[in-house]
Amino acid sequence: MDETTNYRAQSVRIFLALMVLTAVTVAVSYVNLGALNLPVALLIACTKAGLVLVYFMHLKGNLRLLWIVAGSGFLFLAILITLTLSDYFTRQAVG
Amino acid sequence: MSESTAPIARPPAPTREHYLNVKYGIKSWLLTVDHKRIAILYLISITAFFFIGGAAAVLIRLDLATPAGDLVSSETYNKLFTIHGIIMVFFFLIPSIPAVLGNFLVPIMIGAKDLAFPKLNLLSWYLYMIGGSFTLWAMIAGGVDTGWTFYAPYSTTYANTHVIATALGIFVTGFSSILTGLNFMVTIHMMRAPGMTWLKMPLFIWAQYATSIIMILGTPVLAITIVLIAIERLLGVGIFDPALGGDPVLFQHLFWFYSHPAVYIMILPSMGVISEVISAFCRRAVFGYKFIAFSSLAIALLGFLVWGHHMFVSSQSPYAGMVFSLLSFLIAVPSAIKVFNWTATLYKASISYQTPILYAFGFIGLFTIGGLTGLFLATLAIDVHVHDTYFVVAHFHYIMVGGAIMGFLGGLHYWWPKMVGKLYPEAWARFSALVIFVGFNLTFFPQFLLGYLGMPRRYHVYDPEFQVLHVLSSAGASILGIGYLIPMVYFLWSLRYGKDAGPNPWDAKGLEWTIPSPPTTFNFEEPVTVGDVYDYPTEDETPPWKQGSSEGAHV
Amino acid sequence: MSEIGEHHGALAHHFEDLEQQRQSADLGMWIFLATEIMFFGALFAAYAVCRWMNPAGFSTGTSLLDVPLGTVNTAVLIGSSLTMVWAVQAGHRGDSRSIIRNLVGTLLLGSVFLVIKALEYSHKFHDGLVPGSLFTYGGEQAAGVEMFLCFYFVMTGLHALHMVIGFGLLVWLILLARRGRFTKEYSNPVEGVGLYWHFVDIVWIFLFPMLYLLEH
Amino acid sequence: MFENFPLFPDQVSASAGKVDALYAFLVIVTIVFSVLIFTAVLFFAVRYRRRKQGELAKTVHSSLKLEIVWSVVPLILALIMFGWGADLYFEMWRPPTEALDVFVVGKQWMWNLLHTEEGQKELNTLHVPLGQKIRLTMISEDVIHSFYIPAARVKADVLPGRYTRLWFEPTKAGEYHLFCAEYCGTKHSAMIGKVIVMPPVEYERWLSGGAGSEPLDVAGERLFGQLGCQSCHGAEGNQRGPSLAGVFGSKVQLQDGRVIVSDENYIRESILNPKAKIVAGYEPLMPTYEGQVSEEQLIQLISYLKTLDEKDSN
Repeated sequence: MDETTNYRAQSVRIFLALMVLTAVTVAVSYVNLGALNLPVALLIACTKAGLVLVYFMHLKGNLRLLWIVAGSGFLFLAILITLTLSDYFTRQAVG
Repeated sequence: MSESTAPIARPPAPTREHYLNVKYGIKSWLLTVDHKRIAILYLISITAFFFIGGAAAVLIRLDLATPAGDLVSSETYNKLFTIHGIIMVFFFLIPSIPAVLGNFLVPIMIGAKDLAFPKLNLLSWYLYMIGGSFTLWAMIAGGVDTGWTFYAPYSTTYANTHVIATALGIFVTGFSSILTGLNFMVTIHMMRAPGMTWLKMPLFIWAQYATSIIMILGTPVLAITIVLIAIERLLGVGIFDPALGGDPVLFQHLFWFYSHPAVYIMILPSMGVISEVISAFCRRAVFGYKFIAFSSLAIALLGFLVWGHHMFVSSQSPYAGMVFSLLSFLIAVPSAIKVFNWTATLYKASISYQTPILYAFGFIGLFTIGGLTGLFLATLAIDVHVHDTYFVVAHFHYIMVGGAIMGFLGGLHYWWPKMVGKLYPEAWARFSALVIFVGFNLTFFPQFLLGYLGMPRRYHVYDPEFQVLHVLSSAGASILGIGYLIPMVYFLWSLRYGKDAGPNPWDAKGLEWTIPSPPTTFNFEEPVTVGDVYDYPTEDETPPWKQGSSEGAHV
Repeated sequence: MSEIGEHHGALAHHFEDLEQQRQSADLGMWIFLATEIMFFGALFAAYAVCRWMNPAGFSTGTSLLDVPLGTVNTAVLIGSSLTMVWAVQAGHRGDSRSIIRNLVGTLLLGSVFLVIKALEYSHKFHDGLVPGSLFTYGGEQAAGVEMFLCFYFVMTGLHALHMVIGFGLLVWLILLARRGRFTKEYSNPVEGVGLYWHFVDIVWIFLFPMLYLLEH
Repeated sequence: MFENFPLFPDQVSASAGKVDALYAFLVIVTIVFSVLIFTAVLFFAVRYRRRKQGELAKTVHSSLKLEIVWSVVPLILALIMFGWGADLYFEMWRPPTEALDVFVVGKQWMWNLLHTEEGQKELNTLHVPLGQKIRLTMISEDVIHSFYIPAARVKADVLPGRYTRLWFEPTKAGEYHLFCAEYCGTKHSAMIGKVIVMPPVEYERWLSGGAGSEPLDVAGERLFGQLGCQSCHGAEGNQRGPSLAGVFGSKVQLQDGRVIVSDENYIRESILNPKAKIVAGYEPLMPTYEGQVSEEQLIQLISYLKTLDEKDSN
């Protein structure tokens, strides 16, 4: 039974980590960091998502192909957001 | 030209059980999970949509024969070019090769019994038909006049036609495309026959794989864009309405993020077909297999970085425009590599002239012109002049009609014997290929001149000085229209009267030619043995410098 | 969402062996999740651009949201992810009783999430903070606030719709588990729905800070 | 049908010649590569046709060198085209310092053109003097249109809610097409007009013969008074609003710390939605004028504000 208990123990540890990170992100949002609020919130959200992906969805030790599929989803989303915002950011610069 | 080697007609085999005659009746077709039957269902439905879209095109060209545009009213003209665009893009070009030839051949060419998720495959066809019926209902109930691009704020606040119904139709059909892409990807990854490594896969499979990447990652963004259009029309929220703080250019970003990769969904499968057809009728492996395979992937991935070249004059910032222009030029390189490799395959080949290879020659020529004129549109300074003119119309028709449809027809002729077990009439097929080639060029080449003269697209009434070129184009369109009707006639004719095609009428290599045609329901009776890909025996020629005195330099 | 083999146990006819079928189902679900990433991602992209263009309107809109309720909801959803992990582990062991117990746990936590969500929505409807004709927000930056609320309702609504679909899948799994369909070798559906549920949790992990916590 | 049948557009602007030169380069590249591919395909097809049944193809080994050559050559050509095109684009895009200002208001299916000096208002026709740079500041009242003069090789979308700019320098007198190039509804094809380039003398005569309308900035000044703007923004007002002396083109520090250049778009947005960008040190008191001022009146106000330079701020 030890094999399942260490699975279960690991999942509880990850669960607690996610709870702590949720508390952190809420707490940090009350502190006015100005332009830093967004990056911090995004960073915490990405770590939480990473934990869920790697441990809860057991990407860990799984096919390298699944890492690529998950990665490409987020990569192409990043392409959409960055290239679109690149238009909006540089549009103001030239007035 | 030497006499063509007509394949020897085989005596009619005793009625062998295969996927077509294993079961009969409507239920056996409407509830089938056999990828081959679903391919036939798709073939029938996309042909129907093709002729609806084609009819709209013929009406447009007839109306444009006169500057005053007096065949139809302006509203009807706008609805005609919109429905022509929507049906041709979403209901013919995107599904045509993946859903028909891909569904039929992907499992067979990699030695699998069926796709990974047969039930999802049937669901994909039903979604396509539901989406299609929404769009057709919207067309009949009054049509939509926003153009297939649905630009805001016209489509969100000013158009009073059936925008939401059509948008719902496209939304549902998008999921059909996603499911097909998902099915192909999992099948190609997981269900290849033992021994078939990635570099032993036919190039058609590489092309389908690259297309699936785009279907998977691009289509959901179109779905959301359409949802936002519907929300804006229903709730009047200002996402794309500048008066309420939104930006119409945001719609263009989201729309083109999908719609440019979508044009690679349309052309990549045709490139796969052309690679197969050229290697079969040259009796030789394609020159530079790895380069063609990886250029398909390069096109699929780079295709997501270039959408801004549709928006150079739309108040997009010039810096972003410059980035998109550079990336658009980079994506021209893989296409160039493909064309050069196909041409190099013909060198010292043993070419037999049958209809598929004629379509392949047509494809290479017209895709070259289409691709090179794309460079004009990627060049910032020239796009300012030719954007939204007939130059653009000519460019994308050279790629879509000259490329994608030529590839589809070439593939259909090449695999028709395998799909239905009958041979099409060779003479008629060559004649129609010629008519299509001539009609196509007469229709769209004058439009390049019209474009640089500055004739804007989507104009119902135009200036008399453009009339001569329009009349040429309209004449070409009627020839092209007839050219497309002929194949449908003789394909149907061949079902009944065509000579029986044996398992390998073209003596081609590939797993699909090792099984009887039409194939049995589970494709392979005995376990599949995978050799090298395109392992055509070729004659080793002693190179001239080694020949010494024995016989003259043998070129 | 893989094949339920009709004859000789769980193996679908067109697969070589159970392992190939399991891996195919896994890969199929992951690719489907990639499409979902782009599906929600496009909304996040539109939200990012609209927020960049209307900073004032969107921060006023954010202040209308109830952060404590959102935090509780996040905790509840992460909890449901935990019980889902246990259900999938039970699936690997083929222990039907434990599968059912954990699935029911996931279902309960999920419904707590939706109840809280319904609570928030009713507050908004009651206060007239709903985009479109019912919008009766009198304060300044009305256009920006309405656009923010439109994004709020579309993104959380789409997320809630995915939760409801998840409920359907969970009930379907519970029925299969009761009929003892899942054995040590075959528990693909549990794994598939598990991946889907965790994905829906990840969407909320991004939704919560982006909608509730920026400059409120 | 055959009397006027051009195959190449006129060249009316300085940049038209340069665009045509780049176009010629691309056409040559296209012809070269198309002819290369066409002849190669036809020659191989005939030369290596299968003469007898079952004839085998010769073994040809793939060559990495060849593949690299026909990857690098197209890449180099592509980069040349990109560089030339981008350079010319920026040259055509960078607004000229001194130019004749004309405002364009696009509306579903017509063009209103407002000349700054004499306040001439034209419908679907634009009279411009030869050899003088013309700068068009454009806005739409409904959907996206696109102001397109093929002979000048210039085109720019005309957006609702935001000014976009276009400039060209006519170098040949005559009458030229004006088209709307972005689909804008039923009569999109009727939203056309004429650009008439006249020698400067003739232009002056046309200008003075105008229907006695007042220059834009004079109308703007009158409107500035009528709407009571000077009560907050005027020198002797209560200073609740920032002084507008020399506002156009100046750098403005905003409340949230951003520094922006005040151009037409900023002024227009501050009139219609004042709370979007509040100047540092001022309260968001200004009421919105959305719906009270038409696009034309906005243009008049902006023209007036452009004339307010440093010293006199009445």
